[in-house]
Amino acid sequence: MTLVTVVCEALARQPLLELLHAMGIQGYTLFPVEGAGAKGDRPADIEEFGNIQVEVILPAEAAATLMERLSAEFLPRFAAIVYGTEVRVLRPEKFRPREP
Amino acid sequence: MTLVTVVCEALARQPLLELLHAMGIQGYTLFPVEGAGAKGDRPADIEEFGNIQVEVILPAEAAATLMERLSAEFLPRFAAIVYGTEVRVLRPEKFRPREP
Amino acid sequence: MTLVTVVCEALARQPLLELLHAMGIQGYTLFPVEGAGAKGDRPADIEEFGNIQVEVILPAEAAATLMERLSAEFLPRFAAIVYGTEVRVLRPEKFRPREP
Amino acid sequence: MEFWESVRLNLGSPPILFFALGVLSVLMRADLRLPEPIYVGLSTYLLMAIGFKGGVALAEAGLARVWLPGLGAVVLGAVIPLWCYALLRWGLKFSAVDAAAIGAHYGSVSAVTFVTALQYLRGLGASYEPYASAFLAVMESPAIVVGVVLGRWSVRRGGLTWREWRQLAHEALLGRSVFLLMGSLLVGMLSGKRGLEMTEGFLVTPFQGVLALFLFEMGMVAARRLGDLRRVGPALVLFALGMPLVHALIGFWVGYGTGLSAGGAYLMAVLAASASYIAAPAAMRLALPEANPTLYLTASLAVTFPFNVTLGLPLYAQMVRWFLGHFP
Amino acid sequence: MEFWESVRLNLGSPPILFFALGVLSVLMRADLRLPEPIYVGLSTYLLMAIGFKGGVALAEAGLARVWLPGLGAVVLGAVIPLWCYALLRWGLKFSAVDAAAIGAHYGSVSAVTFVTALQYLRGLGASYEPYASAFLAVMESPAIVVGVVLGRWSVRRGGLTWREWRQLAHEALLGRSVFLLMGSLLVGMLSGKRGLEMTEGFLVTPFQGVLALFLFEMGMVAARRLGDLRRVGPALVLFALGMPLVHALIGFWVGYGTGLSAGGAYLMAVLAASASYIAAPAAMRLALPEANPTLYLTASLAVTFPFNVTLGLPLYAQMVRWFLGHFP
Amino acid sequence: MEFWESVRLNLGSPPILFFALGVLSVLMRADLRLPEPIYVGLSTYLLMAIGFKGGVALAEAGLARVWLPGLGAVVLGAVIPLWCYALLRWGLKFSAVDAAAIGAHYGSVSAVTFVTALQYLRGLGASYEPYASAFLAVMESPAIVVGVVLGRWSVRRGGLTWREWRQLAHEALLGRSVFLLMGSLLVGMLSGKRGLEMTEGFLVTPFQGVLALFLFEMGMVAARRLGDLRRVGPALVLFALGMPLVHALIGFWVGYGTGLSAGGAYLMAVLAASASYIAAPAAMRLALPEANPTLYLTASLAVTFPFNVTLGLPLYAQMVRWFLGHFP
Ligand SMILES: Nc1ncnc2c1ncn2[C@@H]1O[C@H](COP(=O)(O)O)[C@@H](O)[C@H]1O
Ligand SMILES: Nc1ncnc2c1ncn2[C@@H]1O[C@H](COP(=O)(O)O)[C@@H](O)[C@H]1O
Ligand SMILES: Nc1ncnc2c1ncn2[C@@H]1O[C@H](COP(=O)(O)O)[C@@H](O)[C@H]1O
Ligand code: NA
Ligand code: NA
Ligand code: NA
Repeated sequence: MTLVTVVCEALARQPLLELLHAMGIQGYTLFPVEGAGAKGDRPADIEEFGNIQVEVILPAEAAATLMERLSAEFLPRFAAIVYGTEVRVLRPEKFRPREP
Repeated sequence: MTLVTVVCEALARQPLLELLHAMGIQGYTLFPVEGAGAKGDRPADIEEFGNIQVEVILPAEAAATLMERLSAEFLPRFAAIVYGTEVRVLRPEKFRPREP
Repeated sequence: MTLVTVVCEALARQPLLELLHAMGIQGYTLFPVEGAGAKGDRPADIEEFGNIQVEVILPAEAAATLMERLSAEFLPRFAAIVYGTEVRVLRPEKFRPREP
Repeated sequence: MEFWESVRLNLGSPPILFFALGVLSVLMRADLRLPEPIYVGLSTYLLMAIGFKGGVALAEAGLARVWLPGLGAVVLGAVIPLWCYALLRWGLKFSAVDAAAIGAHYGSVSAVTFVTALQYLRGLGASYEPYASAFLAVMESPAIVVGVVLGRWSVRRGGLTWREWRQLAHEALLGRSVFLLMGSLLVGMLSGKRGLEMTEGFLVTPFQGVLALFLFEMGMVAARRLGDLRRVGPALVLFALGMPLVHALIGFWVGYGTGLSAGGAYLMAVLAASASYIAAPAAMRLALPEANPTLYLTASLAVTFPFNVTLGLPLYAQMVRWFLGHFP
Repeated sequence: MEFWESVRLNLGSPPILFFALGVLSVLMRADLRLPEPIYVGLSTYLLMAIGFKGGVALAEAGLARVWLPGLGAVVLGAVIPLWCYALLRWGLKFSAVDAAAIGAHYGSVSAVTFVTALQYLRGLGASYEPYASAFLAVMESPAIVVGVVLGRWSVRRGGLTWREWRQLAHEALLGRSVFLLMGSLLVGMLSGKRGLEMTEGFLVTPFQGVLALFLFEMGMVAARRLGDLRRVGPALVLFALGMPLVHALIGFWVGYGTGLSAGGAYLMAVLAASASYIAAPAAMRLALPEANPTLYLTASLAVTFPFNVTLGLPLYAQMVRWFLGHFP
Repeated sequence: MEFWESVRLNLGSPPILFFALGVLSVLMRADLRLPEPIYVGLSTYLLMAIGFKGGVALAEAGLARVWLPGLGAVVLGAVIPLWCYALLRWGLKFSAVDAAAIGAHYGSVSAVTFVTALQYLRGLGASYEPYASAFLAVMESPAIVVGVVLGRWSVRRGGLTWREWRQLAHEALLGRSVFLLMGSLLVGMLSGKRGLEMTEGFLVTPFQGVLALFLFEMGMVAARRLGDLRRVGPALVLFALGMPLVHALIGFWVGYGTGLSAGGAYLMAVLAASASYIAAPAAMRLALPEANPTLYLTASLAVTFPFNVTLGLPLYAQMVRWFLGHFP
């Protein structure tokens, strides 16, 4: 299984969740973070100016597809980073995306 | 070393920490998150309706035991996911559980 | 690429960010957490008594250097843990530290 | 007052209008998420304020006048889950553990519904025992205990272990809202009128406005559960609309029969009619994890709560008018 | 009042002094970060309070007296982006999409600037139409829509798709602040004087003090952007200082010409002069992601906003004095 | 007033009762965790309010009457760490760096203790210099600087580098609470009576009630440290109970000797008796990381702070009665 993590500006929340939804991905975990990067500081003082971190666990192939789509559709528009980590999950059957 | 991550409903906080305690695990990191999964959306508007993410680092064998016990005692009762990641820690001696 | 995670007392925020800065690292992600460890409980009731988790992605060699410096300069002073995880990033060129 | 006018009075009050606005924001997907600390802050404030004011009043009235209706409230809370269980299990064919869990919710109470009823009474110009929040405080736990015992029994055909009893007592008596309410009552009793004067500018002056803001948030919280309505089925929805009426009736007579004024009996009716959606769900998740949270949460939070604060409050007032022939 | 005295009156008022303190704390690196829920809580309170009070006033005044200046506000908001676009694109050589995005910000409004102006008028002793917050509510969205359409057109030489129109309308009409303001206006209209009495202790009594605390936070928020000043160049800084003056002038005449009192026209001037720094940036990020956020955010948040609340407010008052020969 | 009655007056006031309730909630494991933004919001409010009101009073009184007791406060704060260091190091055999760190805490001050003392004086009916919060503001930092210098010296047998001095000054003078207090004092001075009228509904009306809520939270925060009592040993617990008495005595005479009224000298006694548990620990973690935080935090937060707000306040009042023969 792969854990795909996206750290992006909080305003990108809706587009990101829609992309997940469009891919049939039902499960994710999300929390607000602050950060800094190429696009400057993102303090957590105002929700609209902060970042969110979104974590999605899914099978390797689905993760590859997700990362490709993020690369093509998401990263050009929003300040964000994306990375994948190998993880071992309990109950792997839970993490299969449905047909969208 | 293995990082065991549990994302579960916030109401499971006490039982989870008790399980860790019962296994002699002293160290953990915890923060509130929101999420969605098989058991529906878990918005972060009310603490009682949200999720928490708990991260525990421990040696591989201890991690295996922890994941087994979570699988047997915790997952049947609470909305949760559990996964393990290989990590390289500084000061590995810090992470050995004591005898409970 | 390596994801270096530091969980430390919130009061160490400034020194930690300064260390990153001194190493030419521009990007990081940060959020408040609570936790427990060898130095006792760190409840999240007062910012000054809580923890923060800082995540930095950088190339393997830079990560090794960072972890060494943390080990030498940071861990002796503050309640903290440090660990590294292998991750696969999109747009790896983003994560190269500049010359400090 | 005319029935329709008293409906209008409630629906036109800022708290209820802001509640509707919160619901609307979710339905229109305006998504105004308020962060969780705001919720904690507001609810702590409200519980602290009503507990404290109730305590001051309690110290003045003396326990002699309070124990009988208080006992009535406790008993009522404890028995409501019994008939709910019977109806849900044998009438509506729910599983035993779900029937027990839902019953616990309807025997327990909703502090927000109670507070909204206080404002409504004030708007009507009706008087009531100012220590009525003591009934709120004692009525939260009994139903939870009864519901859990019922549920455990039916799951395992056996009682609770000693350790489980202890955990259950802890959950039920030291839950956030019970502790805060009981504690603030005590603080109010100990500090008396003088303490009330000191804290009036915070605990009294802005109270109604804070309630409006809080109900705005609660409107959103409740509306987010509306999507689950389809999942619970029409039988439970009808239960969630009908039982409050039955319980209000019983609650009124318990209050009136134990010596409360018309206003006080009205509040007892509201308590009986209200269903818990924070304390009871939390206790059920821990003590009856086999029960399906979608059922009890949707019923109490997405149906009964909105019904009570909008139409229930004036309906119960009308009921009092019918029974007593007078009520503002 | 003398001009300098009216400057002093503004700069010496607690909200503005706390704003300056917030700026100072960032400049001195004292770093008093307030957590985000505080910001959400305070801004929700302020929007709810002005919306509600405006709604109560609106119900009293009747729509007949409001629709014309309201229409003026909408039209003004919609056309400001046009000339800003022209000036920025052909005069100052910004890219088309940046010009459109910046224009949207200056056509839209800043609620905090408006509220500060209300307090300032009260300090001056000037009267104004109490339903003026309705103009604030209707003036936030039009410029955003116009700016996005302009920007899309220039990027793609083509209009918006049906789906994009829907998203845009959603963004513009159901954004946090528009929804809260419009909703609270409605609640105020429906609950009237009686509702205001109920909630006065929360929505009125502490209002000015809460504004002071909020401006303290906004001082920090704005100051954190000061470092970007170098990145936007002197032309945009001058734009951000000069356009408010022009817009205030136009706004005043639109207000006065549509029948508002001197105070009301002053508020219309302030609305025209103010630039959005929350709603507009949020909409731009989603609808015009090609535009550079550093440009529009720095201009509106780090230049125009501080300028308006400190020197702008008394300057616009002076302008009214010049035009009308009288104003407190 | 009788001693016991003045004890009862304090212990029966809502802030102290809510403090006790907070302690109780932790002891009974009711676990009402309030999220961190609530703490930040409440403490910002309290510091802002007392700073502002003190500043308004300061502007009226003029600096001429304030500088001498202010200087007394600074000097007192700076010298307290010296004898604490000596006693802890040579008397109680603590390590040099721990002795220095603990000393810094007892020379510095607790704003919450001070505010509680203000309410207590008001309850007693005693008058005091309304600008006394200026003494609070100036007394927080000196001890921190002295403590750090002492500690560094004993660790390294050498002074601080230039860079360390700068960091230390930054920490001590631009820490959250010092900056907020000093800044609000300044804002109060600049905006005067008129500014106070504007913000009264927020900074004055609800103040005492907010303090009650805040002390409820502080009760929990302090009680969470009670478990560490065993780890610090009886010597330090006695130190944490005894030194406040000694410091109150000295503080009273410093205040009285520099011309303050009985009430003002009482407040100076309270300041001297109080120990810092936010600003000083933060500075120590950064500047003296070798010191053991369990020692200084447990002493100041879990022993001295609860002692002061409950028994200390009436004890120091009794002390004033003994010395002056009169005090309400
Ligand atoms: N090297 C990094 N390590 C960890 N997080 C990063 C890194 N670079 C960027 N981020 C996060 O990603 C967000 C967007 O990055 P950027 O687009 O580079 O501004 C930042 O605000 C950070 O939260
Ligand atoms: N595929 C997933 N990726 C990341 N987090 C998940 C995933 N599935 C579930 N979760 C998290 O685990 C919680 C419980 O999941 P569930 O029991 O499936 O409702 C959810 O609320 C999410 O926060
Ligand atoms: N085994 C562990 N797993 C996860 N987090 C830990 C662990 N040990 C310590 N921590 C975190 O690191 C912080 C500092 O640890 P310590 O210095 O051991 O008190 C703790 O407050 C926890 O947040
Ligand atoms: Na009930
Ligand atoms: Na404008
Ligand atoms: Na002191």
